[in-house]
Amino acid sequence: MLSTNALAFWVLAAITIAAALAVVLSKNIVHSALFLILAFVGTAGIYILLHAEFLAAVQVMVYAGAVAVLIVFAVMLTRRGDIRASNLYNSSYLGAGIVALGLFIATSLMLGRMNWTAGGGSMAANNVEAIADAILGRFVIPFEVAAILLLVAIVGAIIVARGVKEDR
Amino acid sequence: MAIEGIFTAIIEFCQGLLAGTPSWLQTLGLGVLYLVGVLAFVFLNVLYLIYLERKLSAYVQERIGPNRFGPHGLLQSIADAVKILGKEDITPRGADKWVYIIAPIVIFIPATMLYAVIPFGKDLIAADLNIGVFYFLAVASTTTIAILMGGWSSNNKYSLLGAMRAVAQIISYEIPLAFSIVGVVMLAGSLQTSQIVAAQEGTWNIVLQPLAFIIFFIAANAEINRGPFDLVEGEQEIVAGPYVDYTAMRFGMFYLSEYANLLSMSALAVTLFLGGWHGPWLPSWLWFFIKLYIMIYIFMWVRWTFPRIRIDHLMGFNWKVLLPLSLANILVTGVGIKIYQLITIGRW
Amino acid sequence: MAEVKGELQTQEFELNMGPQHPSTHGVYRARLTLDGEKVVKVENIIGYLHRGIEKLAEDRTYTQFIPYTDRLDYLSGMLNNLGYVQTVEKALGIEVPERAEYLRVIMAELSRMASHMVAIASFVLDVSGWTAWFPPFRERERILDLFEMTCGSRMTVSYMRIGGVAADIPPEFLPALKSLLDDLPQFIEQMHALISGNEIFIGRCKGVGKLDIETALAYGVTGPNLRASGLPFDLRKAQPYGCYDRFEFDIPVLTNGDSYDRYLIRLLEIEQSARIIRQAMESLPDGEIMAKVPRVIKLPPGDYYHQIEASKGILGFYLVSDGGTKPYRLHIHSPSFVNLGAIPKLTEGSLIQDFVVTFASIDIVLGDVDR
Amino acid sequence: MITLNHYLALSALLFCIGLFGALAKRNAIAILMGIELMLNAVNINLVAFNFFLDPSRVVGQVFAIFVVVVAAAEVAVALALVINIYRRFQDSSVTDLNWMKW
Amino acid sequence: MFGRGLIKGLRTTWHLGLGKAITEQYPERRPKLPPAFHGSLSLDPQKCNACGLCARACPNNVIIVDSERGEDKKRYLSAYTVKLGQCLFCGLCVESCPRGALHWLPDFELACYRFKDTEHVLYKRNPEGEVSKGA
Repeated sequence: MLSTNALAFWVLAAITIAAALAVVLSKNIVHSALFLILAFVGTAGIYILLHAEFLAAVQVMVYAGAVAVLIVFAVMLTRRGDIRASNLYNSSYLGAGIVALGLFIATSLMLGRMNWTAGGGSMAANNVEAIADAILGRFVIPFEVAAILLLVAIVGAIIVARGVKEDR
Repeated sequence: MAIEGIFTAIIEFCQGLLAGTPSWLQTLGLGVLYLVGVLAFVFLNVLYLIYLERKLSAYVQERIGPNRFGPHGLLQSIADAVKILGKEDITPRGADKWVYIIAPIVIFIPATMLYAVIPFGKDLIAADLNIGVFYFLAVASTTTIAILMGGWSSNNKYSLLGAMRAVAQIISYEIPLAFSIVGVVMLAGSLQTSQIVAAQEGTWNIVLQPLAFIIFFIAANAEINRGPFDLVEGEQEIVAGPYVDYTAMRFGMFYLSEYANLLSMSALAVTLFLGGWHGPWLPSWLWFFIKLYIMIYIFMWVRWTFPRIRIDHLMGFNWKVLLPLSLANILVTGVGIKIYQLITIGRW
Repeated sequence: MAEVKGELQTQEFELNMGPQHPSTHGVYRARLTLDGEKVVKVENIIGYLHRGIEKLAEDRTYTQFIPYTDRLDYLSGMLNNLGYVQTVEKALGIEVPERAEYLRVIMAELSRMASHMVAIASFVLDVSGWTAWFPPFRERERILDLFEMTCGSRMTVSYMRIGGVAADIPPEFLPALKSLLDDLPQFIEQMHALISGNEIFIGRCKGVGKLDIETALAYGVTGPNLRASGLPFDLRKAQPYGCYDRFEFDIPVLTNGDSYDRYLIRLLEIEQSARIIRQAMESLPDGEIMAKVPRVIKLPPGDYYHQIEASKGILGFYLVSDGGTKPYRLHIHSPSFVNLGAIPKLTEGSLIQDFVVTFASIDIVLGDVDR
Repeated sequence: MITLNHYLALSALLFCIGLFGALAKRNAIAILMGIELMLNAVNINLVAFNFFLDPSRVVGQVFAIFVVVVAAAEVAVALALVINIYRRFQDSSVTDLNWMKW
Repeated sequence: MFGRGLIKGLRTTWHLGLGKAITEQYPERRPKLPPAFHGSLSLDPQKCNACGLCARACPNNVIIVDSERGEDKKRYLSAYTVKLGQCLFCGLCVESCPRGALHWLPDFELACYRFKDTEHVLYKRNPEGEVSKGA
């Protein structure tokens, strides 16, 4: 008899993996992006199983927007060709497959041998406050750095995308 | 009061029926109950929202509005629903078939999930999540994807334009929407909707956060593609935007989801700013409904008064006006809370 | 390597707007080349409403052609009637009775008001001001009621006759007209409150589709569109026909030449038309409504041209006669057709939404364009 | 009973799929998607470790949030680069981007 | 600026919303049509002498006047048909009638299912020679 938790885990894991595979294997870039959303939603579900509701909401919110933008770009930039064959493999896909498979086998082997020791304690029921305390307390400097990183990234992205105007 | 607890009694009754069964069955049973309840609520309300919208627009425009089917045309929406079910279901050639078919279903998923965190009355909340408001925003943001799916898969230039607009508009306006809520969250000290409502027992947040309410209202209008911000449909420019090629029930699903979003957004506004279910004399859920419909009325009133905004003004207004204002609001709220604390308890 | 441009560029694509589109005012079609939301190129495609009216004229007697002129610019049937019958009268040298002249002026100005109201209403509708559509149409309905009680039809009036008008006004006409004119300020007030003062509307229209005088003249744009660009040119003043020289009125002029001014000038012209009608109403003489006209009208051989200020600009009729009972050739210089020519020039480089706004502000009627 | 290893295995699988996508795809946007998948796998790892090994503190979740932030920044910059590439080559395929030989 | 126009607009729509509807409920409330309304044509066969002026005045050849010569060598009307499907409702025929036999009826509900029903026979003489009024 499966517990509710275990059932949810297996369902979500299956959805996530299947969606991720579809992202990689789909030949249509827009389909890939749509499956990516499914993978993200599955991941968000896994976060909820791990009592990280806040992170799950962040995941959905940020990635829904991000992926939507990705799709827009995908559509815009592949308008010229056939959308049904817009997401093809490059010449080194065989090598890539071997590398990925090898990495997976290696990690699985290692995982089987690991013996984790739990640190004890239990998770607070309302961990939103704990996250807030952590971000604005212990991790305030990384938080600010991340903010600056975002700002720099936005400015950089705008400059790169628009291009610097030549002197007239 | 007996009417007060009518819905909680129903839920308790259903829970009693499920008592003794395995836990997963209880979860599933309650989930199904939630889904049935929400769907019934959404469909009933939406049918009458459509009627209400048509009637209100008619009154504003010195017309009579639907009045043929049923007394005062009260059954008009049902007739329309039957009609739309009987229409030919068209899938355009060249459309991305699966995406095209799934899009109207996908748009309904967030529309129904949103109601989980709305406290409809005292103890009348499906899932009192600790991230309530944030959950609402996160789920609401996925509507973009469904619109984008519909717009792209129809393989129509008008719908593609509409889908692009949807992405630009909804993603941009999410930011001031979220930031306007931050003030409320700071006052309540929690993201939990039930606690936000509890914090408004004395004064409603609209009094404490008038600017946030205005920003919220504008951004919400843009989020649900209504009123002066209905660029996604943009009937005069891009005909019906992403819905151009949809017919029959698929179009009906989009149409319903628009009103479902209006309903949920108004419910959120009531929860956050209008004191939720608080109110004297009447049962709490009735108060919630009264406020909900006042809010919806304002949304409709605005829609039938204003012309559509231009796309570059839309973006400029968001980034240059709403966003700084909402940030300023957060700052003022923070300073205000600290000053209040200084006055009342004598320390920061 | 492709050239790097300063602006962000994406693939351009063609969008076919019309003939079935909510804001192409009939069956106009534009082939737009778009770069995202930006309009790069506009191509007018017309002809979807071509009925061959000019050719039909060659098979109709001069009187029989009057009903067809209603169907040119079907929003201002009276003005088309007037232009045509005055052309024939000019060719024959017929003196029209006083009362008929005054009735013609009243009807023509009412027609101009009705046409402008439709222009305003559809313009407002094209910026999605659903509610503001109703006041103009409400008032227009009353004008059409006036037409209906006089000549039996609302839009295709066929009221003017060669040498006069078809019917005298019924007794209830003048009181109804007076109450209509008295309610006009309220209507204009409502429009200002609903839409002209609305910030969103101003943002949509101010500076959109700017037309300067030189371009307007180069394209031959006339009527309110020209006056909105700053040139006070109105045939009723510049080259008075009928009995327009007896009335006192102003030519409203605005200077910006953008869509907002083109909207506003129509409201101002409605006011001026009301002024003319009031004067004509007060000094309406009694008497005949038809001049003595031969039963069979034959024009002496030659060619005749007459133009009037229609609601959308200069409406000209060019008649060639071979001496028979039917025109040898009739050419209609229609304002909508000429004004439409300026659309690509005005809209290239603007947004798709601006295209709709500019197109609506130019105010064309496809029946007038395609003839 | 679902243990930490289950989550880690899931995460590893997701990571490898993402890696394969990032390595084997021709389209720059598809590569971006692969990278997003990998980052997600990492996040699952972080949250799972947090939940099973040190639940009293939320360091893993906080770290995951930082990862999301960085991912967002990365997407913005990467898309800008893709636009620039597209503008130059009228194509978003990375296989042609070989003008920088050393 | 700053939303004053917006608020003014909201106020206007509020007042409009409280006002009375100006539209009419058509089948229940019949429109009051003026007597001059150009609806359908009607003919007074007693006055008509089948001169055919109306048919000639018509721009679209809508009117067909059939006449016969009687024993007294006078022309009289045998049938009068109006192809309303092509009618412009301009009224030139009514004006052209020297005897006032033709006039308008304010009947505007002329929609019919078949195209041939748009041909209105205003008068048809029975073979027996009796005078009867057509549709």
